[in-house]
Amino acid sequence: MSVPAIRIQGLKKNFGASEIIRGVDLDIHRGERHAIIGPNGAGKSTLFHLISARLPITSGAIELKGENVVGLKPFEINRKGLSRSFQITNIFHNLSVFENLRCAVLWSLGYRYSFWHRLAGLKDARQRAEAVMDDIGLGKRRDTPAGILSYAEQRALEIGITIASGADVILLDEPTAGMSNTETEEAVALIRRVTEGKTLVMVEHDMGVVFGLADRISVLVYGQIIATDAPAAIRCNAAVQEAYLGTTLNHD
Amino acid sequence: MNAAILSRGRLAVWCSCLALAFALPLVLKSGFVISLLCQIGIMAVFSLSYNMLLGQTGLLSFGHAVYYGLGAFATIHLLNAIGKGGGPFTTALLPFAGGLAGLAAGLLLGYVTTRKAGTTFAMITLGIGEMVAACSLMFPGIFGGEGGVSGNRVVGKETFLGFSWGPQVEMYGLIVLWAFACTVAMFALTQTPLGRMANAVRDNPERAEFVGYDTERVRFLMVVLSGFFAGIAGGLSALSYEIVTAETLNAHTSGIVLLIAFVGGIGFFYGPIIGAILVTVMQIVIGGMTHAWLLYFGLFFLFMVLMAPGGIASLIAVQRALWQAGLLGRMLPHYAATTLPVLILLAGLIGLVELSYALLTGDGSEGPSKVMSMQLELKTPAPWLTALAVTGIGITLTRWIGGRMRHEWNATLSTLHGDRS
Amino acid sequence: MNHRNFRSLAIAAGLALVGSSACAQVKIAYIDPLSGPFANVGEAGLKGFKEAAEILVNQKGGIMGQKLEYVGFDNKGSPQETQIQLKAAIDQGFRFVTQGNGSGAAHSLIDAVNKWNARNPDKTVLFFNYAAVDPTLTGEKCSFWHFRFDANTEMKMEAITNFMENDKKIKKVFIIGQDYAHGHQVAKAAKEMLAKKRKDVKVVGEDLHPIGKVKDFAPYIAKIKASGADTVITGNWGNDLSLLVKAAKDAGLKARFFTYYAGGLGTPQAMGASGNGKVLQLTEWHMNVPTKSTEKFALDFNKKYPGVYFYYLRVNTMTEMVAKAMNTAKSTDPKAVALALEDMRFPAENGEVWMRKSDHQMMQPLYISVFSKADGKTVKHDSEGTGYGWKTLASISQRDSQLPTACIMERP
Amino acid sequence: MEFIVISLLNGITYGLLLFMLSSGLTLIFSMMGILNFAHASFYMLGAYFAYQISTLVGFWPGLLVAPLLVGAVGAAIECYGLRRAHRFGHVAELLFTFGLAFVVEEVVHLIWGKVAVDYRIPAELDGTLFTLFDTSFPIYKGFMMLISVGMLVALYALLTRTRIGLIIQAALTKPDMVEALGHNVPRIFMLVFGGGTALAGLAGVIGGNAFVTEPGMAAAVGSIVFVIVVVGGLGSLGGAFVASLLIGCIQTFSVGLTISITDVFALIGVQLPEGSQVARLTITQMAPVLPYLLMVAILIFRPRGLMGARES
Repeated sequence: MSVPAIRIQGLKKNFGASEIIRGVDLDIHRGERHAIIGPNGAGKSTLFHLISARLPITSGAIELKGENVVGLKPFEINRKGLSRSFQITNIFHNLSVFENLRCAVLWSLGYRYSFWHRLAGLKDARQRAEAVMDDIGLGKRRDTPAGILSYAEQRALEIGITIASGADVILLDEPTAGMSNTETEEAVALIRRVTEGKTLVMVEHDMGVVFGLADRISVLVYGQIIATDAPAAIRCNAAVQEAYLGTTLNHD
Repeated sequence: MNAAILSRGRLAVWCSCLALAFALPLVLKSGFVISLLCQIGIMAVFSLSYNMLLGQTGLLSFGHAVYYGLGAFATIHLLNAIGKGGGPFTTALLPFAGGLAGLAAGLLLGYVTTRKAGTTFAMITLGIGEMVAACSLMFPGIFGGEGGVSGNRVVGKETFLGFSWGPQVEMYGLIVLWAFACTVAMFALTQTPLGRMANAVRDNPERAEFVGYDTERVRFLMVVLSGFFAGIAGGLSALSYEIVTAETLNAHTSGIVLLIAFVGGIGFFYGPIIGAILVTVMQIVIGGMTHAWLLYFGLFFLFMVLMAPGGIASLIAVQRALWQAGLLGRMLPHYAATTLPVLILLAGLIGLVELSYALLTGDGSEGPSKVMSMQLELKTPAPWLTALAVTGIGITLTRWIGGRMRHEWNATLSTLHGDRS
Repeated sequence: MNHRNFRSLAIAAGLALVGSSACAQVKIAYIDPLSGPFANVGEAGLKGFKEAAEILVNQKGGIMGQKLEYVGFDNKGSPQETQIQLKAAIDQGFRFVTQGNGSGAAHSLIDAVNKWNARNPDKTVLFFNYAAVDPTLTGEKCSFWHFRFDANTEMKMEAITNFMENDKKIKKVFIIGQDYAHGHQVAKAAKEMLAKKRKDVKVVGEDLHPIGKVKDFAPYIAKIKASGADTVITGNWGNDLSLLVKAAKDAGLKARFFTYYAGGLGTPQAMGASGNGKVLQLTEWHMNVPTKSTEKFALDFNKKYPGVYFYYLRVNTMTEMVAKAMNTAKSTDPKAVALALEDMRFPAENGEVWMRKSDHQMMQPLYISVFSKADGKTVKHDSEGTGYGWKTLASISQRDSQLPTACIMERP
Repeated sequence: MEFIVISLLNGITYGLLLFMLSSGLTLIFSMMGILNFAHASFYMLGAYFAYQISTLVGFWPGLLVAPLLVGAVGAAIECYGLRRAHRFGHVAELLFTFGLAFVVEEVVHLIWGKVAVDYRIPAELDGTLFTLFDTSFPIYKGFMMLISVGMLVALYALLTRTRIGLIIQAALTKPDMVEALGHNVPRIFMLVFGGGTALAGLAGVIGGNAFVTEPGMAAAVGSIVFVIVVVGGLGSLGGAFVASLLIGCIQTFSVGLTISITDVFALIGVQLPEGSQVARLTITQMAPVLPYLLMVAILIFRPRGLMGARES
């Protein structure tokens, strides 16, 4: 198999005296949809923060497509083709939906810090932003300030911003949290659609979503991965059952 | 030029503003008014450049005068250095040199200041501003000490297209041209990737990092560019006043530009221009009428912060939105009804303030003193009681009628937003 | 002014100047800070001018029957605002301006007046400077359109060093000043003149501190003390002076302070007892200099404006001289007035004064006085209600503070 | 030796006064996230209140009453002004205090005039405490040190021994947590703002007569207090303490150093070209700029300040 999209080795993270991530080893293959599940407080979001460099790691190694990314800044990792969403909606509140998305595509189209290009003249940026906007179903809200969108719309926009740059490794942090059933279904369809052909890593609590979407699942408990396998195998994994259901099942 | 900047409506607005600016001196011929207009033009550029930081990038700076002042000094020194070798044409281009000086200062100081955003940035700029201001008095060779550096903008005998820049009216024309060019450039900047990403950094720096942008770099570039335009404004002031003193780069100037931008409205591109007009007129005209102008000014500012944090521009924008939604008619009677009590309240308050000032700074002589063109006996209770009574009536009426207006206002606003969403 | 006076004046004016209205006025724009941190100084000056115009000119027949009036324009202490206010004054028909607070504003004004007069020769403006003391204003930057009624920094230092020349107690001098043009000029003049006049006196130290930024002068005093200086020369004014004197008293420094500006505008109040016997000032006048009528004028003034103290005698001198020049020239045209002022000798309250033609610098007698307890005799009046007043130590005639000038004047 | 001891004493006195100002500012900042621009204005108000009280009933009652009055004014401003501005975010709050500084200065002009007032040191504190190497150390400076240290001890006790103190302390390090625990109540904000401004008021009471009580006194210390807070580290009381003393000492010591920048560079073996204006500057001349230089250096090399736990 080729170089994995993400390779994590011996990753540790301490907050003061408490160890939150206690030695994680994980390979995410290219093109797979990978879900990370685990009980509350297991360190799932922290793991995302470490991969995307929102938090500095304590020790270990992280490789993105074979390249060491430890010590890089978030924007540098982003430029290497990794994009993430947030559990708590993290969008540009005063900008319109369209502007939110256009901001997300500018760097990847190579406009960098240009103050000599005219935004209105950037056809490629406009088209890409509009395409994503239609993808996430916000075409009608084009000029609405993001801050006054409904919650589900903001979540969709969050995903939109994450995928807009065309990154091939996508990290989604609880994309369906707080959504109603119908909204969740729409969100799953959306995620499936927009991550076609990309590497997706997601943290999710809704098992329906996880088992519906993921090719492989990793279970994170108390800062360690206790199992990584296909959904069906994870369902029958004793250690996982123990972690989720307590000790009602027999070990042996 | 392009369709975005020059959509038909916008083109009309821009052109009519330019035409109005050029037409003003034809109507208002007094030298004082021309000087006032020059000052407004300069402050408009300066405060627009400031708003590139505060309004567009979310950077609250207390040291923006540094760029303005350095631009001014660079211009005046260059003017003197060129001396007889120049002509009106080179003189007209000198503000650009001021801009380059502002840009250079931005490169140097921006590196230190933009490492942080938010409150820390505010404090650092304050400290750096103080440092530069203090240094300016230590190097009289560069900053001219107390007397400042003066120059003469009329170079040689020849003219450029008939202009020598000597008369203030010609200088005004030059300022209008520069101000217009800078305004167009700064507006155009808001329509570029950097300008848009500055908004993004203002709204959510973390997210901006996760779409690939180095927020520090965005802030740095905005500081540098804003320093450039502030430097041009400084250069214009150097040409207009023909003297530059250390005062141009001290904390007071930085404070004024902040006030201007905020009062005008930092959320709108044109807000600072409104602020520049309003504040300059207040400063010079009201300053000429009463010595209490600083107090009025401070109170007005506090009022704006508490009641209309979006500035004058946001008030205008709301009225426009109401008008477009056909709701303005509902509010107009209430505005009219509130005007009278507010005027009564203002009259009472101003009366009290003016009486106090007259008592404290007046000639102290027995007999009547002149307060607000009235002859009043300050030592007797009558004028004081009258002012107090008027204030009291004003407060009561304002609360009563204002309360009803607020009720209607909230109802109208919810209708407005209801329509929208 | 009472009604009868006004009527007689109106009749006199009507007789003297056929065709001119009885209400015609000679107006002088007073461009100084009237708001902001230096407003107290500006307001005190304006009151002095108004009082002087009323009592010394208008009640004595006015200028060719016209009343003299000073009108305040607030330059907020800023050189730029000064120019705006000058334009405002010119718009309102003013042809004479006066200013004094801050050499920065004075430079700005002299430049603006020169340029205005060059560009508008039919509407010239004349500038009377009553307190801006930068020597260059009557030196390299001198102008035909500018007259100074205050001794400049160098002349004042000349007077101070002349006094020191005879005071053999002085052995070691420390110079401290604010780090800006004025402080630099004081320090430079002091060093040069001391070197000439008293070779035995040693300048044991020289310090410049940023203006208005130092809260605690104790470390500076510690340094002065360590240097063993018996005399301190300082051009400081305002709080920088009060704080310096206070710190000296706290640390028990015995040295005497030669100052320019200890005498007025709040400084005596701020110094209080700590200045007693130690602070000397150089002025053209103080309350305990015997004069014909100024003592009464000052007392009336202080009574009329509680909290403001009469300080500038030169304001009176200037007002009288300007009136005299206009009366002599029989014109209120700035150029004619300027020509009449040139070389004028005038018996002022503190002695004869002379407006030198070559640089438009007025020469006047100066007094060195020391801050001491008011005793009702030699120190008859205290200063600003502190219980301490000024005791004359020496007087310097106008001839003794004259210095050559570097002025090369362009005359119209 | 003499110079060092005297300068040290002067520096510590000045530093302690600065700490009284910066501690209030730090407290307010850590609890409320507000950078109180008008902090020095409350210092000025303290001095003027104390002056007014001293003309009526003497200095000693003023020592107690004036800070309380200032605190009451501060609490009222928090209650009726800041709280409203808070709704519009931190920038609005900061601007509110910025405008407040303007208004306070003008009101002081209006009530007490534009010149310095005659606020004197009480007779019983006027004199020499001890004489060291021929330089007398005034009683009043000793008194200032006493009050500052007393206040320091009281503040320490308040922070470590009382419930509200513990909440405030928690807010210094974990503002979010305190907020989450439901302590973000307006009353605590009002108390903290009132308390912080009262500290500034106390500094004004004892600083006003040691120096000069005049309308420009707020502007004179305003920016230096901000420098202290940045150098010490935002939200760190310990840092503010160290930075206050450091800056107090820097300012007094640097005055004594007459060596020029050329000499400094010569020490490290660099020969500067003669005659340039920068090279001729002496450390003494630069004394008041040094705190700002220190701040810039700190920001470059240690952005969170000497003892700061978090970045803003």
